[in-house]
Formats: sequence, structure tokens, C-alpha cells
Amino acid sequence: MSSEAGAPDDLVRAVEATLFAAGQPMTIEAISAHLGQAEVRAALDELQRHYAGRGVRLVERGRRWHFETAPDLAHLLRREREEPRRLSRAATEVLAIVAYHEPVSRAEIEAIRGVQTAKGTLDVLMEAGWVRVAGRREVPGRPVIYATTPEFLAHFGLKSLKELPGIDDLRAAGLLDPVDDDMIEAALGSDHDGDATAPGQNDDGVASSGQSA
Amino acid sequence: MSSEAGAPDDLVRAVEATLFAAGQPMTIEAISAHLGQAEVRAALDELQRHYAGRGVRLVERGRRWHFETAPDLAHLLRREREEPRRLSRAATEVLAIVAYHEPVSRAEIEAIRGVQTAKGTLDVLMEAGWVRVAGRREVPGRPVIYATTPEFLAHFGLKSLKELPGIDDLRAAGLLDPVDDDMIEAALGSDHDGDATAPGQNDDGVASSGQSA
Amino acid sequence: MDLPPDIAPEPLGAAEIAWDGAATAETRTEALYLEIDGWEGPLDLLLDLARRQKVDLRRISILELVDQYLTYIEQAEALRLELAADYLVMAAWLAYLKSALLLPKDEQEDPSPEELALRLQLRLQRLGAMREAAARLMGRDRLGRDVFARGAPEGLRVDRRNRWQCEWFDLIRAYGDVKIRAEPVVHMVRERMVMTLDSAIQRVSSMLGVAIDWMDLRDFLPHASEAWANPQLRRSALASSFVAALELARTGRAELAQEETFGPLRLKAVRR
Repeated sequence: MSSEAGAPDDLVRAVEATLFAAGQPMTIEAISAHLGQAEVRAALDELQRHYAGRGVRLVERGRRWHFETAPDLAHLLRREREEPRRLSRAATEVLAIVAYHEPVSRAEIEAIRGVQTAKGTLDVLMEAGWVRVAGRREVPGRPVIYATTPEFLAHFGLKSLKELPGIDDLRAAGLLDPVDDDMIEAALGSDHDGDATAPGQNDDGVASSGQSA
Repeated sequence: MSSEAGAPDDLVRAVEATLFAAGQPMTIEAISAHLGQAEVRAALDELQRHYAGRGVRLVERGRRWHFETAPDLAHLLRREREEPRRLSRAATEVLAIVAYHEPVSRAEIEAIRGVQTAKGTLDVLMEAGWVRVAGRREVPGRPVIYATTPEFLAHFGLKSLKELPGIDDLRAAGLLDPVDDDMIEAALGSDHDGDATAPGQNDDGVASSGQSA
Repeated sequence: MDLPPDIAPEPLGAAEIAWDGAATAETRTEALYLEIDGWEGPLDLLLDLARRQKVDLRRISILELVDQYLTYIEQAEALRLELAADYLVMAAWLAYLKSALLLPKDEQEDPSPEELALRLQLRLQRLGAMREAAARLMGRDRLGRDVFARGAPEGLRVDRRNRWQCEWFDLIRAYGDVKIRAEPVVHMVRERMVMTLDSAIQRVSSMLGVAIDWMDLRDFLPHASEAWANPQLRRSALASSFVAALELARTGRAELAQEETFGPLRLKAVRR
């Protein structure tokens, strides 16, 4: 393997070129398959080291690798006009719940939020490519369960869900345990009925006035 | 300015990130405007030197700068997978006509075959490397004329087109025997017998004898 | 970034993190009663009220929270704001919880009101934690907003290249087929031996002219000598002669008769 300062060897160059040219993040397996089953792990490590201090860096997001611009240059590169979809408070909350609790059913999301979640909210997140249907829970009713996608990790700059902010503390505090609080559930239960007509329950992905996001 | 081996300075990093993220090649003026009118020429030179031996390089084309994968690695970006495919009957006929009559125009091919020849058929033969455009016939309309290639001879193990069997040879081999009624009958008969999956699907809706319904 | 993703929060716990943003509650204080639309249900309102206590959520006073909630509901009713049913159900449940909390310990049911209060607290903590997590998530360096992938990737392509196959015999046979197809018309006509309709009409009418009585159609056919021995030709002659007979009958020059189905077809000239 080449030294940091010297010229990179052919495999490193090949991995570098492949990832530069790729239209989307690639798994190690995909890179390897593209390069004739070469062993690319070490080359990725070397590239990651090489790019560490540069304007572009090599990152791993959900087992997929891609180059992206260094975050400290955001102020220079940020494109105001192309701001990603603004999510409503409801949508960001649901997204966080899916990420921290995945896989999670809609009923479980609702139990945490204390309100019904409009179908549109999950649709918005799935359309953004951040949430996917991850099968069904094998319990009565076989509810659909949701999970995050590799695009979610890539978008929010996470190598894996383990890097979610504060997740270890939340888990230690028991705040990510399954919700099975029958008593309060019963107290809140009526809101599942009254919810549809209740004012202010704009779960449709549109932030209402007066709410700070 | 930073040294080659050391960490790049912020301007170099900013130029690097800007060009990396740009949707199209940028002029020096555009880069400079993007980075608050900074003087970017030296940064571009340094980047160009830095990337010279890598899998990606910085190039200037028509006063516009962009990153591209190193030309010697171009083969990595477009890998080819070969798939054997049989030439269609129509293409085989056209190939035979070109071989026996070359150089021949498309109109002549059509006249000989008695059917129109799709442009795609000749394209396939050229893709196979067996037929080439051999100029134009100096007649009104100056039609393109086609001929076979050395690859054609090599593929069929011929030293020259003179080795193709003559008409008399074809007749002797039974290849010019008229298609008579009996043969059609036999061909149709066997076809019907072979149609094992659809017994009794005659036009009159009655299963013919000999076929198990 | 005010929330660097890589810096672990203080071990104090998630609840503190969750209440970083309590300042926003202040701006809402006076607008509290006008903002019924601002909450997503009673739990959301409770959480907002709890934030006003400005303490760790684990240390909030549930009794105080209940009072605040009930006060809010009362004032909303006084202002004739229409409250959704779930706000009222929560109010009833909290009123019950409050009275249970104030009752002497020995009269407690199971689960104890303390445990219920604890569960409510946990509920609020959970929702608060997720709300804060969402804010931190949104504040991260986001791809396409803060960091960018390559703007114009060349793309990786796997081209399927066809390796065309053609056998020598296929080539030669194809040429043979073309040659055969090239002259089909001449071929077919020369091979096929027929008696044409014209010659049949001529033949039948001239023979009728000399006949006196009814004649069987078959008698008009040429004798099966060497030239007419071919069975295909004989069938053609029969067919043409039949059509000729029909034509002569149609034009009034002959009479046709058949005694029974499939019986001999006879014809006779019409004398004028």
C-alpha cells in the first residue's frame, strides 16, 4: 500500500475513481464487484485517511460509501434555493420516532405522540426516501412496521443508527422501551376517536402557524 | 500556500468542494464569484498538482474547470459484459446478401429479399463487426453501400468471399429446392403436433383427431 | 452547529437535553389561551405546561402540572373555546389522579396514583425526548443542504455487449431461402398443371353442340391418356368443367340436372 504522501496504488485509484463516478453511495460488495472482486476495504480506509483534511471527504453511511463535501464548508456551498423539503413538526417527530425505535408500527408511533398520525405524514417520509415499510409485526392484526433507509442515514450524515444523537442516553433512561402503558393509554384512548375532528392536529405534513419547528 | 504533502489551506479546500459539488464545469470567474471574489488561480493549480497522480484529476476544458476520473481508469466506469446472442433470421439473410452481392445498397438488399429491411438489422450487423459502410454508390441519391469486413471472413473461416458456395453448390446441397405444398403441409402438420400445450385449439373449436384433448 | 453530532451529551441524561428549548415556552405564555390550535392533543399541551416548570422532567410536580392543565381547560371554557373531547377526557382523568394523589395512602388502589403519576411523567419524557431528537436530527449537517455529493458524477455503467453468433450453415441456408423467395411466382405457375376455365367452357360448349341427349359431366373430361393422367390435373379439369357447366346454364345455353344428392350431374344443350 502506498504511503499517505506518495502516489496511491492502482487499487486505491480505482476505488477513488469508482466512487467519484458513482451516481449513488455504494456498498463494499458493489465496489468490489465493479472492480473484479478486488478486496477494497484497505483502499477505502486509505482514501478516508487521505481525504480527512480536504474539502471533500469519504464517508460511510449505512454500509454505503460516498464522497461528500466537508461539513465545515457548508456556509460556502449551501444553496438557499434548493433547501430540502421542509418537514412539519409532526413529520419530523414521526421520523425521529421511527429512527430511534425502529422497527415501529403506526400504533406505537401514535402511543408515543399521544395523537393519531395521519397516513400522509408517513407517506411524506416514504416519498422523501427516508422511511420504508419493513414488513409486518407478527402479532394479532399483523400491523405494518416502519424503519429508516440508507438514504436517511446518508442525508443526516449517520454511519448507522448507533450514531443517532443521544441514543445511548435515551436507551439507558428507558425512554426507548416499548410503550405498553395501559392506564394512560386508556386515558388517551379517546383521542383516537376525537382526533379526526380536533383542531390543531395538523398531521398532514404542514406546519401550523405559531409553532416553532 | 500549503505544501503538497500537508493539509490544504481553506481556499484550496473551498475550491475543491465547490468544483466537486458543481453540476457543471465552472470558469475561474464563476468559482471566484462563488467564493466571495477570492483569487482562486493558485488554488486551482495546487489542486491540479495534487490530483495529478490520483484516480480523479482536475482538468480545464474551454476555460472551464471540473473533476473527472483519470482517463487511464475510464475502462472502470464502463464495464462491458458480453452476452452471446443469435443473429435473427432477417439479419442472417441480410448478411448473406451483403456477402454474395457486396458492395450493395439497402435498396438493393430490399429488392433481393423482397421485404423491407429495418435499419436496425444493418446496425446489428455493423455492431457485430461483420458489415461496414463501404462508401456511396455514384448514382442519383448517392445511396450508402455496404460490404463485409475482415472479421466476417475470420468468423466464418473464409480466406475470401470467393470461398462462398456458388448457386450451383447451393442447388446441389438441396438449398434451392422449391418449397412445395407437401413440405408446407408437413411443416404445418408437425407444427400442430408440436403445439402440445394447446390441444384442440383449432379454428373451428373442435379438437382434431389424434390430439389428446 | 449548536448541536455537534459527535459530542456526547452530558451523562445527566436525556431529559436535560430535552429541555434545552424551554425558552420557546416563554414567548407563548400570554398567547396561551389563544393558541388552542397550537397543540397536537392533550399530551402535547401537558408537555408544554411541564416545560414551564423549568426543571428536569423527572422532577416536575405532577400536582402542579395537573392544576395548570385544569386551569387551562377552565379558562378555555370561560373563553368559550371549543375544546376537543380528548382534552376534556384528559382533564377528567387528571382530576381523578389529583384526588387519588391527595388521598391517604392506605386507601390506595392498584396501581397506586404515584405509579400513575410516574407513568404520565415517563410518557411526557418520551415525547419530549423524541421532540428534541427530531430537532437535533434536523440540525445535523444534511446531505443536499450542508454537505454535497458530487454534482456531476460520470456514472458507472455496465454495458451489455452482444456477442453475435451465426453459423456458417445458417448463413448459406439463409441465402438459399432468399434465392427461392426471389422468384416464387414464375416457379409456382410453371409447376402447376390446370385446365383453365376458358378452355373448359370452350370444350364443354363445343361438345354439347354435337350431343343429342343428356350427358354426364364426367364424360366431358379428356381421356386419361398420358397427358391427362395426372390426378391433380383431372381434378382441375373436373372443377373447371363444373364451373363451365354452371356458366353455360346461367347464360341459358345448357340445362343441368341431378336426380339425387351426389348423383351424376347431367347436362344437355338448350335448342333454340
